[in-house]
Amino acid sequence: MSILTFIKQDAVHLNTARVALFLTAILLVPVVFGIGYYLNMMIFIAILSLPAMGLSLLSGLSGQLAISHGAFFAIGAYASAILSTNIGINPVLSTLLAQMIVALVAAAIGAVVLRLRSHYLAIATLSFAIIVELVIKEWSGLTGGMQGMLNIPAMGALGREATSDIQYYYIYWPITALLLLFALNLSSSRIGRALRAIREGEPIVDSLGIQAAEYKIGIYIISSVFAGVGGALYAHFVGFVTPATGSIMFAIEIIMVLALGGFDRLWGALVGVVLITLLNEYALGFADYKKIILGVTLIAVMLVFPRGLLPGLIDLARSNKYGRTA
Amino acid sequence: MLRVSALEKRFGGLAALNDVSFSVAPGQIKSVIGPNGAGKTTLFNLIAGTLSPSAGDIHLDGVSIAGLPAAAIGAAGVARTFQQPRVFASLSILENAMLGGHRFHKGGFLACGLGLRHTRREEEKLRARAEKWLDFAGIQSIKHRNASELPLGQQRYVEIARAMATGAKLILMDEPAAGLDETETKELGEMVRAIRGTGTTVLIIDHHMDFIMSLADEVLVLNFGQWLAEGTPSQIQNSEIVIEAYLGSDDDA
Amino acid sequence: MNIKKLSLTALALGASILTYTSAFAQDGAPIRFGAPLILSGPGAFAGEAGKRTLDVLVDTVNAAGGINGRPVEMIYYDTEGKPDVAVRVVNRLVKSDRVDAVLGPIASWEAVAVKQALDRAGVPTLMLSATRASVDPQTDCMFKLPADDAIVVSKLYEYLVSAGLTKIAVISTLDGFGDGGHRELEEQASAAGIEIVFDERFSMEDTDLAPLLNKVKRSDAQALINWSSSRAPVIVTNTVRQIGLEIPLIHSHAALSPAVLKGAGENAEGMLAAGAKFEAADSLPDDDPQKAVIQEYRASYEAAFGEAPNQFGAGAYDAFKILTAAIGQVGTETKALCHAIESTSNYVGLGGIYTYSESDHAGLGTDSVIVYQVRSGAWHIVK
Amino acid sequence: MTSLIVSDLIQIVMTTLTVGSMYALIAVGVSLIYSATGVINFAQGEFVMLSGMTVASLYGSMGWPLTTAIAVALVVVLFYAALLTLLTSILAARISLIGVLIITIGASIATQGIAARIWDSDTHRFAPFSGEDPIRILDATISPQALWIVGVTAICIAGLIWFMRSTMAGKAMRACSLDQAAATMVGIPVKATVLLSFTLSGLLGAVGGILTTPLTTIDANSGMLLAIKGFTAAMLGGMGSIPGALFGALLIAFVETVTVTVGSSAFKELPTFTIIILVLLFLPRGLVGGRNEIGLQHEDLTRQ
Repeated sequence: MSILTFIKQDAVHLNTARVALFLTAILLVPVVFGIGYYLNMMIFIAILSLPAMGLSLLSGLSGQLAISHGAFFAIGAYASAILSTNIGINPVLSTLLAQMIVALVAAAIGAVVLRLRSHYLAIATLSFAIIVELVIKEWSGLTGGMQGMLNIPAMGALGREATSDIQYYYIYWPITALLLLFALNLSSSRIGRALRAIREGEPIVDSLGIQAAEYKIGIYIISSVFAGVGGALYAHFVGFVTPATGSIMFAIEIIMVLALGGFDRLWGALVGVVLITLLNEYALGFADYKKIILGVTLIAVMLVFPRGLLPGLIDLARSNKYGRTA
Repeated sequence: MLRVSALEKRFGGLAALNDVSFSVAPGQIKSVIGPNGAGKTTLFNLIAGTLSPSAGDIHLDGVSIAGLPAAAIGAAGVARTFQQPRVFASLSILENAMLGGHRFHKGGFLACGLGLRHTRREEEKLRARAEKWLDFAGIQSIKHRNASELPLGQQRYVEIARAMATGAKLILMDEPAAGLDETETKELGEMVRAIRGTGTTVLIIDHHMDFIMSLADEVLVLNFGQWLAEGTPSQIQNSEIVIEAYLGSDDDA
Repeated sequence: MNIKKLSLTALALGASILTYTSAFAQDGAPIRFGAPLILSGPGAFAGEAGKRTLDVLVDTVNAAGGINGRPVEMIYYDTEGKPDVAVRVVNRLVKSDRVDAVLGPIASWEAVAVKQALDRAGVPTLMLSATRASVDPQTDCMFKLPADDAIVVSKLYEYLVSAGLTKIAVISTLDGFGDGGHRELEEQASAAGIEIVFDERFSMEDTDLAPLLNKVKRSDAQALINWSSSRAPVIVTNTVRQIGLEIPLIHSHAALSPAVLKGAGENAEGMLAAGAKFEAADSLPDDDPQKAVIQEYRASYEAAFGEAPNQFGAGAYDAFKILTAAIGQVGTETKALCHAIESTSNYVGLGGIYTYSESDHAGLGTDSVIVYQVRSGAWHIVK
Repeated sequence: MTSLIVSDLIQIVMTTLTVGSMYALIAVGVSLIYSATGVINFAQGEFVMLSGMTVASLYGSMGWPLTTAIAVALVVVLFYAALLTLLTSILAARISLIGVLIITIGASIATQGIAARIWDSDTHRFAPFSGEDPIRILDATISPQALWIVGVTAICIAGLIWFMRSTMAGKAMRACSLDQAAATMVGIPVKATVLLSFTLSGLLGAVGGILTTPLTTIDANSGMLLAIKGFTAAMLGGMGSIPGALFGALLIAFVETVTVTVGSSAFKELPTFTIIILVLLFLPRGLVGGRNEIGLQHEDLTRQ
């Protein structure tokens, strides 16, 4: 039995192999291209991929859309910032502790709003996000109000902290890759299967003795924690957080990322983040044009590839291939 | 094994089901018949937990299951097939059947995401279990096809494999022969007997009299939400009350 | 005149070439400045004026042969009025464009956010934001230009006490600018003999302020201070008129712009604001050293762009002048440059007369701030 | 003392009506489009922005007559409504609901950028129709423009309700909103109906922009926040129901006004959004009762 067939047999092996290959390539990039500003961009891609992957898990598996991922990004960022800045917990630990807070909030909110679906769920999660933003703005004793929090400790532990982009690059990308692997595994496991089934009919799933509601809350929590980890990594990288960090516009931007990359593809989320980051970076100084480009791109992608760019291009490649052989 | 006592379901002021009591012995095929609106599907929904009863009780192996959530009743060993086959259209047939065995395994979100070894072993077991019942239902050869690609008749077998994979003690089948031709109905009868052969109890609703009469061990007749008659097929066929009820309604023959 | 200027330039050029060739081979390499400015969104008028001003200044300097023979290159990025974007573009200026100095940002909430990144990178920075927080706590090489909330508040309180208006209502926006002003208004009140009888925050996105201002109307305040920037002063002014609130309306220095006058129209009549002398150069006494400088800038800006400049362009102007003067003295080596900027003394600028020191990176005193009132559609000096 | 309380109440009522009318013009528009297409139109606020900016520049800055400026603004908005119909309903015939939602987001963002290029990013305003001097009722005051807003909104919405109930086209719209497939079968031109609903809701938005800009000001980026307010109001009342949208809008305006009056401006939106979550949970069809129960239709946003 060759390695390839061994890998093919098991989804976990296949996912691991793909992610390992991807991570290796990513880690080799600085070796080949050296140190440069692009590292900064790549770090943002690693960070923003997390909320995008989180939302992709939710929308891809359960077919639902939440506008709360910006809020959980903010909760992760603020919680870790407060724990590390005010209490002095080290950033690695505070990042982890922050996720417990995110998970608790997500569980509480999920238990309440996940009975809703479709536009109603979207609006309910939007309302929650607006409330979070207000609380952050108003609870200035804790969050620094509109001014936000400054001088958040850099990521690090044991007396060593990351100071340069290259260090962040080598810390953050493995984290993103591991979470990508987690998401891929989850999606190809029996839990992913159950969620895809719930998407088609909750009563049938219930009739099989599966607690559909629990699964929905579970995936909502996991998906929110992805956003929360992204927030914490963001806070310890840029060193400040403000109420704009996880605003409604940010949540909408994540949805646009998925629109570009495909709602049911985890890899697509990465592609979407890369596209948005490049656009942000190269349309710098032309915010009005950036808006025009972004808006027109979204419309064009949706019209040409309704399932998103990545799935669309894959379909296109397939049809061409079959076209040639036929 | 199933005992339904004085069961009642009201929607607003209307009683869809009123004071219905009966029981099903283990390993039996029991059929529920009655004109449209007799409350047959309501009865199934109550047993399966999709609806909760207004009054009365339902016992499964001596344990009351009335009013429990559907998932808990599913876990207690009641599975069902639906009037319109309801398969998970975007999943493969194998995956549909694997969902039947889903509840036996414990691997949670974290274990599955981490791809822990035991979750992968579970997955193997799940697959083996699913394949066994696909084999039983005779659709093993097409297991990789998408469930949505199948004709209605075959979707019924996917539902059966899925229900059997849950390890159910009792299967509720709501008009499984609807839309089937004669040969197919015959095959389905064989399948139902095979299910009984595994020791599973079957409660079945259907309109095809020939089909039911040749298949059922016992028949329960409902009319306007009321218990009308109960007995062996031949007793029922000769019951004047039943004949009258059926003649009185012009929907069914 | 021309020949004289030319020969002077040549002389300076020659001198600089000498100094540089003798020191290090930096000759002719461009000096790069980064300008992270708000160029889109509701505050775009501020960044736009800054950019126009800097463009002209750069052209002038380069036409004259650059600074010590080195041409100046200006790199602009749009901060979009968002702190996270501001940090991203500042990182890019520092890490990718490797600028020698930064001029900006303008919005207070951007300035506060980029402080850490700039301080880490050790790039000399001249902040164009009005909030005290941009240089407080002080860092090694960060200076600010516009008059800040601390001195504006103290000037306003001085005026209010002299006018007998000691019971005031304060409204401020929920953002970095509102935060800074709100803090100063609270801290300085009791010492100045002012009682704040009403104090509430509101959101910049809020377009309906009638319920808030109705509450002010019911309070026994003798004057209303509105500490907000961008479009909020316009909405406040219009609403004050619409609900018939008749106590004096006083704005922060952020309201001192033609855009606010235009947006508020006739509703602006009678309102007050405190800030730099920039908006009323013509009514300044002739012995005011700033008068000529301001008049000249205003005239040339209006000639070039067909509209009146604003204080944000003026801030950029002063920053550029102070920075290039310092570079002219010591070149672009960071430490020396910071020291040179810190030694700026009595520079007569558009925004005031600047004197930085080791303990003061804000550079202005209350004497550079005046109180204005709008009369027949224009800002006039009250005090 | 009593007069103070009475004028407080008058003030609250007047502000609620004014702000509620602004929200209602957007909410009813959102609701109309939702009925016709099943999609929440994120670009709804752009109707308001485009009309407000057009009138502000033509009438406010360039000194054209008000009526001409309004006419031009209406033409601009009608053109925009047709464009949105094309993008969301004609070209995007086989796209998932979320895809169409994204198209409306894309349209909104692009419109903001284009508007900022055509005009600028500054705040704009033009003089109120009947001057700036407030009208006094006891101690309460109200801007004459507020009367314009409330009056014209009332006429527009009453007219719309009449149109929906009494004309063939209106009945066709209602039929479409109930069941598009069935409407097609009985020969109702669905695409034309969709265009009609975009047109009507565009006109409502335009009226909103023209009426409210003198009070609230407008800038190129105002649209999206207005849209969010609008569809929250529509959802609160019950999606797809015109009286519902009106009621939701007034309720939000009332809650906001009371919150600011007795509490603090900083918390203006907190009660509103808490109420929304509660209403969605306990009265899924909205307070007045909209077309869809949760999940009855459009269960899966990503399905095509």
